[in-house]
Amino acid sequence: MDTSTDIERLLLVRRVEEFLYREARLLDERRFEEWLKLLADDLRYWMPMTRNVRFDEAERAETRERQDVNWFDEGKETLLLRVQQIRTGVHWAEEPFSRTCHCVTNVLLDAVTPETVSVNSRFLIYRNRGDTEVDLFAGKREDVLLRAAEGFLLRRRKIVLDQNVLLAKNLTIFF
Amino acid sequence: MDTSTDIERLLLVRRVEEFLYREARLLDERRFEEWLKLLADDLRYWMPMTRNVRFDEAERAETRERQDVNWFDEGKETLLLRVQQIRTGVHWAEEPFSRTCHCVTNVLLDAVTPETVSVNSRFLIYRNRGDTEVDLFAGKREDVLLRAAEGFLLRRRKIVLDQNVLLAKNLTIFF
Amino acid sequence: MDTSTDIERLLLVRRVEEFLYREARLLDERRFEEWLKLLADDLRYWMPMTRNVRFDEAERAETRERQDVNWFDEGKETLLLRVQQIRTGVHWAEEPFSRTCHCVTNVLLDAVTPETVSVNSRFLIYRNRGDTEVDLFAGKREDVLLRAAEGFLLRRRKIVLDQNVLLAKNLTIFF
Amino acid sequence: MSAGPGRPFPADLVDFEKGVASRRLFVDRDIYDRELENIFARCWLFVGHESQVPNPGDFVLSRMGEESVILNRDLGGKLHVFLNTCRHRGMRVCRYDFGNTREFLCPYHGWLYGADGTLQGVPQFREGYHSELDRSAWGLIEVAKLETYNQTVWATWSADAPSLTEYFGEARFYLDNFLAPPDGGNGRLEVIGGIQKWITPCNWKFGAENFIGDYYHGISHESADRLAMSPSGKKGRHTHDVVKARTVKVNLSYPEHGHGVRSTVVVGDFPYTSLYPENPAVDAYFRDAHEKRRQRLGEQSRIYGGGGTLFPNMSFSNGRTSIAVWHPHGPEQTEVWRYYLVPEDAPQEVKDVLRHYVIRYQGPSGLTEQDDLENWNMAAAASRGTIARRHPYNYQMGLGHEATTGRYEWLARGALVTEGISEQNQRGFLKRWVALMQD
Amino acid sequence: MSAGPGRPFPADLVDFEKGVASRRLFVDRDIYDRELENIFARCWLFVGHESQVPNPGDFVLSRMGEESVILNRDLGGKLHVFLNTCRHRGMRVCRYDFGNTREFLCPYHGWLYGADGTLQGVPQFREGYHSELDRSAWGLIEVAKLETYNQTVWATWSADAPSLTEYFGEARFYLDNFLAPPDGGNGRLEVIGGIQKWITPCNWKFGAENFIGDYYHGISHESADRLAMSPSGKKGRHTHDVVKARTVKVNLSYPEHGHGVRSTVVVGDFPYTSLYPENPAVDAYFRDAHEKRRQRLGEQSRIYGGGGTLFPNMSFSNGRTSIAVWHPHGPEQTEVWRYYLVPEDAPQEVKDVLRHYVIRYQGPSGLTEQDDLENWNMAAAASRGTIARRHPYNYQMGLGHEATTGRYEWLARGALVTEGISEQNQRGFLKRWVALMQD
Amino acid sequence: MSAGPGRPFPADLVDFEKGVASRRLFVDRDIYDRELENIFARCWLFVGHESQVPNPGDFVLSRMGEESVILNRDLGGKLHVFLNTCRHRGMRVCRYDFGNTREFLCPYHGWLYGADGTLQGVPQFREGYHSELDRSAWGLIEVAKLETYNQTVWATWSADAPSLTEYFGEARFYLDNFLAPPDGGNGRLEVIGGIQKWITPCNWKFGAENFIGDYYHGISHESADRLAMSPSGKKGRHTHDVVKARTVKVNLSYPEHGHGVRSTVVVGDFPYTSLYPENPAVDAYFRDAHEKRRQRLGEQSRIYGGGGTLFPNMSFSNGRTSIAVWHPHGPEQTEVWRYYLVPEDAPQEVKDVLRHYVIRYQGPSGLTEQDDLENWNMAAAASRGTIARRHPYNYQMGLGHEATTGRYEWLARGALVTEGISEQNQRGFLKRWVALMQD
Ligand code: FES
Ligand code: FES
Ligand code: FES
Ligand SMILES: [Fe+3]
Ligand SMILES: [Fe+3]
Ligand SMILES: [Fe+3]
Repeated sequence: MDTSTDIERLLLVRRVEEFLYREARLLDERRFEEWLKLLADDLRYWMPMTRNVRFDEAERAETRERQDVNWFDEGKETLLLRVQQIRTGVHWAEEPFSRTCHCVTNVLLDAVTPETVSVNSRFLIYRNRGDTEVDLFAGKREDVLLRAAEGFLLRRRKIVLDQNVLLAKNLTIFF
Repeated sequence: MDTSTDIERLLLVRRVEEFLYREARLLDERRFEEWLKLLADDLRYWMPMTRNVRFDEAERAETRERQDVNWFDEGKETLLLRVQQIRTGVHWAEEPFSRTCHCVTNVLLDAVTPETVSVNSRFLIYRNRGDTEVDLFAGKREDVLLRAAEGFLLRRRKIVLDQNVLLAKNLTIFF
Repeated sequence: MDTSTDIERLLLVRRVEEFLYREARLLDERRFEEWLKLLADDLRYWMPMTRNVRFDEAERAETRERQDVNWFDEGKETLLLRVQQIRTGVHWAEEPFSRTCHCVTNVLLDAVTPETVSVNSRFLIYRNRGDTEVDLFAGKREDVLLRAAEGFLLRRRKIVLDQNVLLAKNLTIFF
Repeated sequence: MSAGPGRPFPADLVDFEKGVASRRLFVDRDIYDRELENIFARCWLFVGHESQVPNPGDFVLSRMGEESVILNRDLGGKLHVFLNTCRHRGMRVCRYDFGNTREFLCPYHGWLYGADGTLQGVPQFREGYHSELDRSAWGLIEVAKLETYNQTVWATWSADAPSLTEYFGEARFYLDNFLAPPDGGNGRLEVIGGIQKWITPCNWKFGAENFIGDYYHGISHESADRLAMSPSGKKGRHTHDVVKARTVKVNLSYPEHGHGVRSTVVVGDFPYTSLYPENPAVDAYFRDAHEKRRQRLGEQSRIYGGGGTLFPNMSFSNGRTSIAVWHPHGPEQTEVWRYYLVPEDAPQEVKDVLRHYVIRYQGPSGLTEQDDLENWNMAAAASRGTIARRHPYNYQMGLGHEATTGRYEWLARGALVTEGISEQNQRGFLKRWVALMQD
Repeated sequence: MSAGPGRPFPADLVDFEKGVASRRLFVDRDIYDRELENIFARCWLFVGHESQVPNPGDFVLSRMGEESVILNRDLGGKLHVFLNTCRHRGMRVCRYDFGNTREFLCPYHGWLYGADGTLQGVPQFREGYHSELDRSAWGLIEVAKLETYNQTVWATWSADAPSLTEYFGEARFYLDNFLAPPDGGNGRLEVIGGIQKWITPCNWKFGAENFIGDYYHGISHESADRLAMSPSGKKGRHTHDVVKARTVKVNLSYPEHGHGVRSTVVVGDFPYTSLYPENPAVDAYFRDAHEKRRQRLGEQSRIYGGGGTLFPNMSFSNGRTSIAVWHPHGPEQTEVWRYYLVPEDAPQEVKDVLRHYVIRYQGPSGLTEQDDLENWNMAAAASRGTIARRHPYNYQMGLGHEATTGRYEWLARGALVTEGISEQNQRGFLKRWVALMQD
Repeated sequence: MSAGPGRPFPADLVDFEKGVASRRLFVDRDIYDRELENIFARCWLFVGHESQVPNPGDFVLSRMGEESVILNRDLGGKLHVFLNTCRHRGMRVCRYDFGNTREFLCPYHGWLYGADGTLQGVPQFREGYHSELDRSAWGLIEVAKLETYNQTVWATWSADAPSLTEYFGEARFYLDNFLAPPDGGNGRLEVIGGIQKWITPCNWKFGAENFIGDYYHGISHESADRLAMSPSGKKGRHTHDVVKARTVKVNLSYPEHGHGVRSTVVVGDFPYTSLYPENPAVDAYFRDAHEKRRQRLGEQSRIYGGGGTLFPNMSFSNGRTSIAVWHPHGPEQTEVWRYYLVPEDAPQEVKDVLRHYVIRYQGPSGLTEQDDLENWNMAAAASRGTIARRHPYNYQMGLGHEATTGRYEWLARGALVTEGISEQNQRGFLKRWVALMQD
């Protein structure tokens, strides 16, 4: 059999999974500065809002990147601000801090180029905070990973959160 | 070392995972017609109901395929009807349509034969609809995949939904 | 290319995943005696409680193993008692028994030694019981697997449940 | 203006002259609480079917109002319905959905009840109770009355309740029709294993009213009607398959009792229509049944299909033989229990065909009921608000056009009757509802 | 001591002399229910912006009180606001968030309403209703009054409501200011696509009071202030970027109406301050607008930034141009809808800059509002308890120091005014609240 | 028939002559609301243990009724209990479970409270408040009284409350016994790090009544009794390990106070029973303690094991030294806080053994309490319904057989006493409950 390309592919899949799992772990362990290092400088981080539309108008459901209001529509510099804010110790929405559990599943490779790997996955993020606050965030991510010398870097992330009215009081966590 | 069969196995596991993840993605992206193409013509699609019984009578908990009332107990032709119904645009229970997130985890191979691969997995399906409707469906799937020329086809799916009284108003989504 | 160590690693990852998935399946299928066989005799099974603390005192959040009060802080002998209790048929908290769905995700290897493999993962456990009881447990596990002749054995498991006030009436299931 | 139990009941909630009813009936907590007392603690309620508990010791859980009850057969074979709670400190004594048992042991302190509900053992009876506890007074709480009717089991908490047949009144004719096998003979129905139970976010009366005679909600099922889902495999639902003969829809209301029935009556000749041409065995069964039924029932065999609601919350659909019970679960929530029945002595193939069609038709996975459930949910939710509650629902269809005699004498005995489409039955339901609530 | 609708209203909930208000206002179910009747079913409420429905047939969902309403334009281009419920059995007639439609078809029984709310078709009108249904009386429930004000759309359920401009009173001056583009001209604002909607666990009045004039909650945003997040990229929020000139904060309260406004007024010279030095096109736009505004408004251009709350639940922030509507969602829950607006004819680059800043500033993902939401939530939760409810909130800041004339005649017309920091506006809000609740 | 605060209390809820009590006590919202006022806002409540806050500035969160309170030590070392809410707009001032702090800064507007509760700083005190705010009147809300008793900390919101020792009455003897180390000396207990907190779906009185003297619920723990889980590793629980001497169970009720205690008393000779034969160090510790205790307490050392409930919601278990507090959390929900204690100066090995046993015994992961929690939950749920509420709970065990003198004079001082098995203590608990609720 000639499985060497298959094996290459397998190894790539695992490298991608490890990247995503390690990233999730950094977030859950609140190692945000290390997490920032996984982000490409030109990162686009975008979470549209989703609206209720007819069965045949699904493409109108999501708000548009860089045009409409979105939950997130930003770059690395804003994510850096968010991390800095948490580290002030007076970011009340995170005092006490959230306990998060980022579960990443269904990792699929889309376009694979010499420079990048596009990845589709699902997430379930459980957040627990204070005495009894609970949020469950579920949805899809479409990532583009940049192959850099030091390993992958996240260059683009689209997060589709499966909620219309947001069912959480805030979005102080990373997705 | 002699890992070639191990590697064969690894590749098979990944092919199965990819099949299941791609299937989940088709469902989440509402590409139902493409999904139907992944189903073998003789598919059995079965979701029993589960009842509360004594610790030593677990085998009586589930309703029986083709004998009892079940949540689903059907073939491809009925799934086709379901897809057609959604596409009418007047299937009110799906207008506006559900946002689904199919997370498939714990993929394990059971019997592997030249014709088929049996697969055991877990699922968590988050459904969000309208303004604030949320359902969380969790359970197990036991699939039999047929090895066809065009790739795997789903020949049999048993879905064990971990609920006694169904906690959703309807089951308009696919599992 | 020289991928043989990479492949070794891949195979190891899959063996670990299979161990964890099979373990989860044994639990979900209530094959507790078989599950006990996967536990090393010197197993430590520990689930701390987590408290709300300042952003810079995360290390004080968890109660300490063998010193503080924990949700679980025990060895195989106590887990054996728990299994025996379920099998009495008069352990009312499990009559009727819980329907559990153990989803294990984000499997990452930490230290790999000739004797052991350390594993970090995430879990989402859905429990449904009686008519309408539902609990969702989410968190992290840090496992140490022992490489034994018969395969892996679980030697150490730390379970971080992402809850402060426990939001379930009891912890009669295994994590 | 509160309408809770023990308070005077607002007179203006339903205006039968104008044909309108307040939305509060479907969203108000006080009204709901009063329903639990005035309706569910008094009326005869459907609790199950004898085929669920064929043998001594058999039990199955059921519900009455919001409460769990045990339907069982004692060791002598007698049927009982007990509240599922211990007399000592209230513990649920039966926690399995079905099974067979000689006794119910309370797991809290060990009071032991026989299958006949008697308190048979109390730990510490001598040491703790000094043998003074009057065990005969502390058996399981049993319903005031239990009756069966052609295998169906009914119970009521009211000792003053009339007999079950009195309670049914003339609507009984249609229950008989529903419970008869296809050949119109004396054969029995049986419940197929597994009751569908689900929670749906709307008041229980949405389902009860819908099944009592909502012949005019075709738009709800527009999507199903566009599919080829009928038994014959032709376009639409089974309703598209029925007899080619001229038929007329009939609505029958029994406002004294609250029951209502809808039915299809064949007017002219009435030949067998083959629904299962591709399945000869099944086809033969129904052809044969059709003939026997005509011979047995004569003119009365003209009734075809339909269904209805027996007040308050038992709905039956014939043709697709199923029973839905709309258990109240809060003012804006219902726990539906749906039973599917087949003729006990039909060939397995026939049972299979019936089972397969009905479960893809009804229930939360059924192609039609999904859309009903959606409509009920969203209608209930949109009726809750401050302004919405000021605007009553409209029940005017056919108001003032009810007749008291039907096309045939036997058809409408004791009933108000409207042919075609009408909200007569819903008004009849509300008549009874108001009478009970005013009490 | 119940305070629900229809009962006498407790006199001691707010003590304006002492400057205290009971915590019950923020946690009590009876008070909340009375608010739905006395406030949300009577006051003018903000429902949207004309730019959301530019064309005939366009619709968008909105809310009034706890209820879903449809804001749409009929085929003749006229605006309407309808309760989102069918007159027959209450089904929600519009289930899409936005779109364009000629009609609203009820999916339950098929009543068909035109875009103008008229009931145009009823299935079985002849057969079932005998053509007797008065269709003209059963159209969609429309608001009693609808008015627009410089593109904003308002509605009320009260036929007795004053005109919208009367309702605004002199606070209208500040609404004008808010709705004007940066150059102070007649250009319009437009809503950027997508309304942020989220549910937050606190009474709706927390948001309303906070935006009316809580200039003294700087500690809430201490963490944001430590970041370099302002448009200029300098330390802190946009509030750190503003004019170098001497400014004074002004609070304006209109207790008769309940409105309140906070504003910054430049005292001395007033040059343009460059916020976007690194973005010449944007900088040029604002420099130009600044000059034009000074020329157009003269002395009145001294007003800079600010915002306020128009009673009861519409808050606006100028500078960062957004509108928040605090929809009541239970005594301890609010559904916030936040609209973001930009000058319609600004260059795309300007819109981008504004959009980008405001969505990282406000809303549940915004660096400042996150901390507000947390504080409101925890304040509400800690006010619920038995002991907590015995201790009123303190509204004493600046009590007795309100003036009736401002620094400039045009500034405080018809208002109580306090320069600097005060709780005057919150007291004014409560004044109106009590007046309406006592009714 | 409402029983909420401020309304007359229904006389027929508990019938002490018949020994029955209405199920409404355990499910009714109005009764629950009245409990919050009449019981939890008046009684002495357990809030913690001094070992949790050894140093100045130490704090730990606790609860009183449904509310969060701060138990802390000010910089002078004085203990305080404050309601966890800001006086300004109610924000929760302490959001960490434990720690050390000189002050509590409110994150909403920055009011600053000292560790002694005084309001020390208010932003804008001069500019906004014109220095008029009476800071001395707006400190943190402190309990009316706080007292400690052998390291345990208690507080009450009632200024009229008797002293703590008066409140304990003669039940204090058993609290002393509980708080004493195994050797009966003056050593202290300490709380092991980490309080178990969990929410369980039943009324708070289930736990309180269960621990006050439910010696007759052995069936609940049948499964644990079949295991070899006792310290000695022999069959069953620790209760199977105890002294081989003849013992008698004693129930002591103090109906004036509501407290109740259950205890085991050794009748004959009383040798040390080795529970830890395989662990010599631990065995030696207990053997030594046993001897010292006999010498110190003489006849009174005959008391062995047991526990009880100090009204209303503090339960203690001796032997396995733990305290459970049943915090009310709605009529059908309880937030349990369980503290585990060990003798402060015991060797680490002894602490380990005690800790390990008790956490696999009690709490939601404990092999016994799991089944209690299940029974309480299902009992509560099955008591909620319309019919269920018509049937009272039975409290007749031992009714009329209470004695006023015990086997030994010191044993039953001031108490009703029943040897063996009885519901005397539950009746005593309800006596006090009714007295307070009638107020
Ligand atoms: S509750 Fe059943 S025996 Fe006590
Ligand atoms: S509810 Fe709209 S047509 Fe019946
Ligand atoms: S709420 Fe504490 S300072 Fe305002
Ligand atoms: Fe229908
Ligand atoms: Fe703010
Ligand atoms: Fe117990």
